Amino acid sequence: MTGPAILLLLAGLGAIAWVSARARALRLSGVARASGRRDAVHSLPGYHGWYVALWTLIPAGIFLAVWANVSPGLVTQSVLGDPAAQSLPMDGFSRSAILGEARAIATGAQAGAFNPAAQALVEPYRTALSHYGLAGAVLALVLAFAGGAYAFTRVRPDFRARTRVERLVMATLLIASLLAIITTLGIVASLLWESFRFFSMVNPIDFLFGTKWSPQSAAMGYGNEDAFGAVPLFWGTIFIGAIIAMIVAIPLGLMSAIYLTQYASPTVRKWMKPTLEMLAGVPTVVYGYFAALTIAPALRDFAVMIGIHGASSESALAAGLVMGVMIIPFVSSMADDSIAAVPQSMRDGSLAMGATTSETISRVLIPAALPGVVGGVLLAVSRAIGETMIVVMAAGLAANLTLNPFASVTTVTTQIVQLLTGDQEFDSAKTLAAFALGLVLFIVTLLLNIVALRVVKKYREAYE
Amino acid sequence: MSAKNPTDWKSDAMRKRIARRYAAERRFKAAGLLAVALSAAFLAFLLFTMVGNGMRGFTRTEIALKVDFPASPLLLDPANITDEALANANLPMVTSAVAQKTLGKDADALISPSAWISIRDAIKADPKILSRTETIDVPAATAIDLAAKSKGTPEAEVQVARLRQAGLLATGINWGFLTASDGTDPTQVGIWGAFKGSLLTMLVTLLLSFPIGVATALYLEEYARKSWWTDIIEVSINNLAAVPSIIFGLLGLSIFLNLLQLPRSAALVGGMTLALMTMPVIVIAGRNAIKSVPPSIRDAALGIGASPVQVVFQHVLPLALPGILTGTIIGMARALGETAPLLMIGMRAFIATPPGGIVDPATVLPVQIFLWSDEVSKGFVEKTSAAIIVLLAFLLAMNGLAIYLRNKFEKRW
Amino acid sequence: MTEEQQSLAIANPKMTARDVKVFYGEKQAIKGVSIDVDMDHVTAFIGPSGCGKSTFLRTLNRMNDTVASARVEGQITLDGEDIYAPSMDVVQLRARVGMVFQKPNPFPKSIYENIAYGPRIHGLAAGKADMDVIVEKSLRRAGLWDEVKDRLNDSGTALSGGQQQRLCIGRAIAVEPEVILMDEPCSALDPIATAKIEELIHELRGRYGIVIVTHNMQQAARVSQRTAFFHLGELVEYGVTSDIFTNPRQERTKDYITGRYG
Amino acid sequence: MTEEQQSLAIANPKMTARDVKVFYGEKQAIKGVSIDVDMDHVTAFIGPSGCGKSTFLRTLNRMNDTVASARVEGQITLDGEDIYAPSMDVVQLRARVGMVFQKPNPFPKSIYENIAYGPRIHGLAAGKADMDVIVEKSLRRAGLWDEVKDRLNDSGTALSGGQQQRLCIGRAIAVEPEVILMDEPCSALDPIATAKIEELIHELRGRYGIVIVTHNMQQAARVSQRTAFFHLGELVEYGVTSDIFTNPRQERTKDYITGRYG
Amino acid sequence: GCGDQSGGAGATRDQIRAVGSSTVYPFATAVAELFVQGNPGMKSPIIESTGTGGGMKLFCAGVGAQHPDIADASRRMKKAEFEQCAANGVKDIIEIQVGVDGLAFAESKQGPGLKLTPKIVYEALAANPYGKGPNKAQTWKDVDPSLPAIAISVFGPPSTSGTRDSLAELILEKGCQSDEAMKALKEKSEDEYKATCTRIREDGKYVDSGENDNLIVQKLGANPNAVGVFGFSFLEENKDTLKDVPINGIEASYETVSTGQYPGARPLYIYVKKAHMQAIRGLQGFLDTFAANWNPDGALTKRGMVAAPEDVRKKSAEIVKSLTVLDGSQLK
Ligand SMILES: Nc1ncnc2c1ncn2[C@@H]1O[C@H](COP(=O)(O)OP(=O)(O)OP(=O)(O)O)[C@@H](O)[C@H]1O
Ligand SMILES: Nc1ncnc2c1ncn2[C@@H]1O[C@H](COP(=O)(O)OP(=O)(O)OP(=O)(O)O)[C@@H](O)[C@H]1O
Ligand SMILES: [Mg+2]
Ligand SMILES: [Mg+2]
Ligand SMILES: O=P([O-])([O-])[O-]
Repeated sequence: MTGPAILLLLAGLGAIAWVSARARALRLSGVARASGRRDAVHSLPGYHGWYVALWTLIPAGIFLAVWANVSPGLVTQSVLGDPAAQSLPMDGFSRSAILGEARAIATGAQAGAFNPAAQALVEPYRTALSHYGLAGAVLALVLAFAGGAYAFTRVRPDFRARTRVERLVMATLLIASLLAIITTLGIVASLLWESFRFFSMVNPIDFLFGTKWSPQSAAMGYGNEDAFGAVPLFWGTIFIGAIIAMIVAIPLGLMSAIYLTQYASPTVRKWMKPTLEMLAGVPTVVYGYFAALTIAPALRDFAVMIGIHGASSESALAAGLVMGVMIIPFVSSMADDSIAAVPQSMRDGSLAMGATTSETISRVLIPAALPGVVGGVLLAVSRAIGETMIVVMAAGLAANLTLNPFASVTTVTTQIVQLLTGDQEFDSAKTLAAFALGLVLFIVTLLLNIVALRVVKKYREAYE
Repeated sequence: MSAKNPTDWKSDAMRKRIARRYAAERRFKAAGLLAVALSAAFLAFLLFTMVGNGMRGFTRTEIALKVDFPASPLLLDPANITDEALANANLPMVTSAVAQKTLGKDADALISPSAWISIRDAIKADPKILSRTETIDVPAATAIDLAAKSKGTPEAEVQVARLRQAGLLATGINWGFLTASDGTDPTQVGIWGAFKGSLLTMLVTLLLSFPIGVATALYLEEYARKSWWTDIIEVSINNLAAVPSIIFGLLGLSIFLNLLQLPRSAALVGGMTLALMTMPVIVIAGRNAIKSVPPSIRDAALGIGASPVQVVFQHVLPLALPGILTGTIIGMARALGETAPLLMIGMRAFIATPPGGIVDPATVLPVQIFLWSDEVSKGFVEKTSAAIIVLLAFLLAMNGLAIYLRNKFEKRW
Repeated sequence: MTEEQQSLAIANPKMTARDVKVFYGEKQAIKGVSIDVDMDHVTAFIGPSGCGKSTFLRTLNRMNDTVASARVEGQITLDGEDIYAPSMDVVQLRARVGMVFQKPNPFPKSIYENIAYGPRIHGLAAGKADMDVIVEKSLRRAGLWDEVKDRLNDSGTALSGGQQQRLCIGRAIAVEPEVILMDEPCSALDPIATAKIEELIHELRGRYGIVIVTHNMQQAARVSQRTAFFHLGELVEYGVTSDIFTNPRQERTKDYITGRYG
Repeated sequence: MTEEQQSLAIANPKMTARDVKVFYGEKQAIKGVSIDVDMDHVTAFIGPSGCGKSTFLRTLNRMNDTVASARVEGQITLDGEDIYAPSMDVVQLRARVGMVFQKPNPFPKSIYENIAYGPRIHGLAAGKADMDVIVEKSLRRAGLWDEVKDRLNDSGTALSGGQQQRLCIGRAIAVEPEVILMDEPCSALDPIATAKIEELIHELRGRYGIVIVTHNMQQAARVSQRTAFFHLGELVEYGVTSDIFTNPRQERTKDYITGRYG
Repeated sequence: GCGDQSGGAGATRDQIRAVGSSTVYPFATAVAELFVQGNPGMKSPIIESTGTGGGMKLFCAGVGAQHPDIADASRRMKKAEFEQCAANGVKDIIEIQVGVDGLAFAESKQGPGLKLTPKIVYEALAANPYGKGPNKAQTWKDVDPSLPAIAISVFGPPSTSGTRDSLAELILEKGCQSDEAMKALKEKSEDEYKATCTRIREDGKYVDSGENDNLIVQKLGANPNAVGVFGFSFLEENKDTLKDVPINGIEASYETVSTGQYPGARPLYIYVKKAHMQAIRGLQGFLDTFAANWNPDGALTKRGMVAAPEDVRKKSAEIVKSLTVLDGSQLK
């Protein structure tokens, strides 16, 4: 029996279970209700239907899922026992390629064989497949019947079917929410293990406080010491993401939020707000392209014009500027929210004292909203330091420890991409360094987030 | 305590002071307006630049090639036109010979190296032309194409002038750009493959992140009692929303590819990786939407004996749905434009066959842009910008939809 | 206090509360309150803001369960059954002890659906015809039928405040509750709507046990037969309404009634 | 109505309102109200919820300007000057006509800064010493000095509700206003705090023109000398407080005062 | 193409997969296209641009449908890589040199017209020229008096690419070896020799420019005084804005690169798993297409590749036919 057929059959069984259990519940509860006692009937008939249907479907479904993973192995075992399989080549890949082909023909996924050996195995495959398919189907159906029957016997007016069904719903929701933690753990685990290996080659102190980054030296066998000082990367990341980008994003974002919330007419606000939000929706690869080809050369020309020495067309400024623009909506929407969260009464209080709007904003609203704004800025920073494509395309790769915004610097994310996509040797400190960098980045964003959440929460509490 | 005189509001000093305060007010307001204007201007400049660069990518220059089939060295039986036969007919050579006959010795520099494909397609469409002379429009070489549409090299300009004179040159909309896939000849490439890859990837992302995100939001907002446990979940989710996307790439690489042995370069893995990124966005938007459903609705339902699950699924969720959808669209838009994590899981690849399903190798629009921006041939520059326009149009449409939904369903209780 | 309560003793109370204490986390909001509710008398809770009227009312149908920090001690029974016993199904309890809130809160659905929602989730109607009957009956009892019978498919939120509040009462009635709790049902309404609701309460008396919280002492005097005066979480005085208003035994009650504070 | 007003005619009114109408978009919230405010009498506005008390109060210092949809017709003068005239500076107006809100709304700054805020933005203090004097004087007048003099640097939000409200009154006083508008200043306060504020109002009378909105008729009776009863945007009755409470001329006033509605 | 079957029944793949060098990528994609055109019905091969080393890592991860069939490389496989392959069961590897790429030096058309030698390049770029302390040269003139006094500014491949390896090996080491002491050093201490001869200064004179050679081209246009280092094919394509910088007086041209006269010439390889030849449909055809197009007048040279010398091509064609496996002992 084929997969879809059995699923269809199960679905049918589930439907039957639902209908019959519901009908039974309907009849029984009608009787019970007639008896007059209000709490004689607990759940709606539909819930009984679901209860029985779920008992019919879930055990059988779990079995099928397991079976789908186990049976191919069993099928192959039995095919390999066939005389025709004796002539198969010994080497694993060709062998499994032939088996795979035979299987594909047997299931009809493929019309003919490239490999004559495969043709011979088609028949044994077909037999084995139908054999195990049938076995699986029978077992699944038996389980479905058993589950359904058990549940059906429990259908009584006062049986709390709704509670059971709802418990399952809750469990599903709970499991879904665990996924965030699992993902986080997955990230930590996948970073931690490789980072651990890295730190067994490179002293963490050297990594965190060294000022020289030249992984290729290490790769070329100059030794690991002195090659993995990540400070220039951290500096580049901070310089671009937390300094230049924020110098652009904070004033523009904050003032935009203030203008749009406090001054603009509703129509202007209605159109401008989403327009500005679009800045966050432009793909970063587009920003990168734009920064590299339009902004960076222009900035370099400008720098040369005003006589700045060592201006590079891959400048921290170009990347930071464009990144800052990208971040504007993050800052402005957080600022917007926090200013809006300052109670109207504060604003009224100030205005009623005879303060002008700007006095009210700068002396009452902003100070009151400051924690929220700071939280928003922290989140924006964490977004900025994690940004990859813009810096990959526009900031360059030179690990310079410089204050000159027209010079080229590099960032942690750029280096991760470079280390993992460039010429690399497996298991060298160079490759593993990418994971160590990733770990640092992860920890930093985590800390920023925890701090930001704390700040924002404190501030919310102040007004609730 | 000195008894102060009542304030004299009419005094000169006071008047001056008020004038100063109003001037400050105007400056402040102007600064706000300037900030908005600057941000908007930047967006406009970006869009303008991209569109300016990319519009040309949607057009293609063609040269009318007169092909005298009977006289050509083409060995094809009109009754038996199969792919096989066409592949063996050595069409590139024939095309080159024909072109040299009509266009002169340097014809190979004028027509695209894949010009023969146009001839092949013409034969396939109508085998009868093999018995007559037919004018077929073939794509011009990149240099000619560029020179015809904008400024090219001096030599190419000369050639273009010559061809124009002869009336052989035409520039038209390049529909192929929307229907073809990646290739090596800029006159032949298209974004359909990457577009389809993006669609499939987004489908996987949506199917995974939406239900899980909504379920998580519901659990956290409606059922979970506040405890260290929910705090951990909350911090994880907020953190995931801010984790650098490249780290999701590392995760996808080590979990989906190395551990679970899922196929490399597939939309499935891309979608799963992006789903991990999108889910927290949906959770956060979902929680906000759920929070904004007034508690009085919950009270009302609970007050007549609805169970918590009924309250949520019959009242809260339907009311929060527009907000959740808006958040979902924004999250999806971000995923659609995401590049970095996909580089890690093998989607930075030359894939000339559009994917047929989620396990087929695929690439996505932004990665295609990234790849094309690194191509040798100059013809790819405008293709890159054209692909950016397609991506931007897609994204703006999604953002627009989100804004529409938000405006339409935004409720105040 | 115990004396007064004794004097009020009701032969066959629908609900009884005995020494009920409610805590929000550390904070005690209700400090040992005992009260009886029966079908023949409307009970009014009065007292200054924050004295615990709403809190106590919400313990009567376990709406306080939804507040994570809330904890209830003491005993509350419905028909002699402890409503905080584990065997009590809170969903059924709330169907039997309905609630009307301060701010009218109709569902953003049609008027018909607003009324039909409760009967539907409790399986009280056998079919569409049955449901129609229930809806009409409930709207009639809520005194709203004539005003809305031609527009049952309009949204419940499109009604005026007073109509919405009557819709909410109708919605509560539709599941055939035994007791109806009303938390300042008229405080968001205009005088005419208020009058209508008060009238409605008069009509419902006898059929349902009714408890009403109000900050308007005149209203308490008009609609209730029993009044409980709360202050700082304590039940200061509980007695026959006319007695309380004309002849309060406690100084605090008197001060409050005469408007010295609140 | 005009008759009563005539009878009340005040020799030298601080503020006058003549036939004031207020609209929120299409909706008319105030329907032609005329009233005088002077320094010697406290004026109380009473009336059921939504009748327009707050709206009218806010037109007196143009706080309604902040509501985009609000539009005011008629004439309001301060010292004979039309406050809606283009030449009138709203910033000054609000300094001269101070306001205290229903919910105490101290700024999240220190007590000192709360008081100093107004004088600072208006440039009323020449230096730190001067400011110290203003702060002390204002806090004394608001009856708060003794309670807070040792902790002027504590946050204003850390005070109790009643103290916060007195802080807000002190804040209003600090800019030397001529009129103080109070919108239900005690409704969020406990009886003791309420009593303190009422006492304060007594003391401030004569020095400032005072208008107070209240929903508590006993309070109106206690603190005011003039009472205006609003209903549905109309000024139903306006007169000497004792007259209104003992001998209302209008049926509606009587119904309201006796608790027939509201 | 279903690659996710588990349970031991094995899986097939109907698309060829190649990974590796970004330098070989354009040629591999061109072959892929030709292969599909010549074999209608075949699905297009998947070519991934991961960089040579990244490709090797994937290539050597094992035999089977989930692993690539071909690794593209802009340098020869390293011994360590070969061993890693072997450890993962990738035993029989076929090495095919497909062509040559020139490591071109170029400047903007408006540039000063520098003329360089490996020695000059070494002295200008080395971190520690001849082991005599940090490089202090600021302008080209500081390095060689015949050159103009223009600040040294070189845009080149990043430390992580195969192209950078080639720069070190083909130019820097040669320049370095102009000093006899360095040759001696090589005998004495390989490590120290490498450090002195191939380490590039990190004070901003040499700008790591990412894998994106087009960006280098763009940047040269914007910086007329800078020199760029990248694949020869990019120079060919951008002759309108760039001009080449002769090394040892030899201009980078098709002829000079293909004959090896130009010092920056380096071989390009593909590595194929013999175990996959049977199992992956069309793999042989793909190699044949490669072989058919790597001649001097073939399609690949039109894309900017430089054909390998005649004898190399012959040998490679032979390997494609006979599928001779690589002897790991020759690798370094
Ligand atoms: N969810 C809660 N968490 C903590 N404390 C609460 C909560 N709800 C109410 N309280 C507190 O319990 C006390 C009683 O509140 P309750 O709402 O019962 O008063 P009330 O008499 O109904 O007042 P009002 O007339 O203003 O409605 C108050 O001090 C209030 O602050
Ligand atoms: N910003 C506004 N926009 C539109 N309508 C408003 C606005 N503010 C008040 N109203 C309406 O104006 C009318 C008068 O409201 P107002 O707040 O002045 O009443 P009030 O007498 O102060 O009531 P309360 O005692 O509840 O404070 C009401 O119908 C109210 O709904
Ligand atoms: Mg209450
Ligand atoms: Mg009001
Ligand atoms: O991509 P590479 O050729 O530089 O390794």
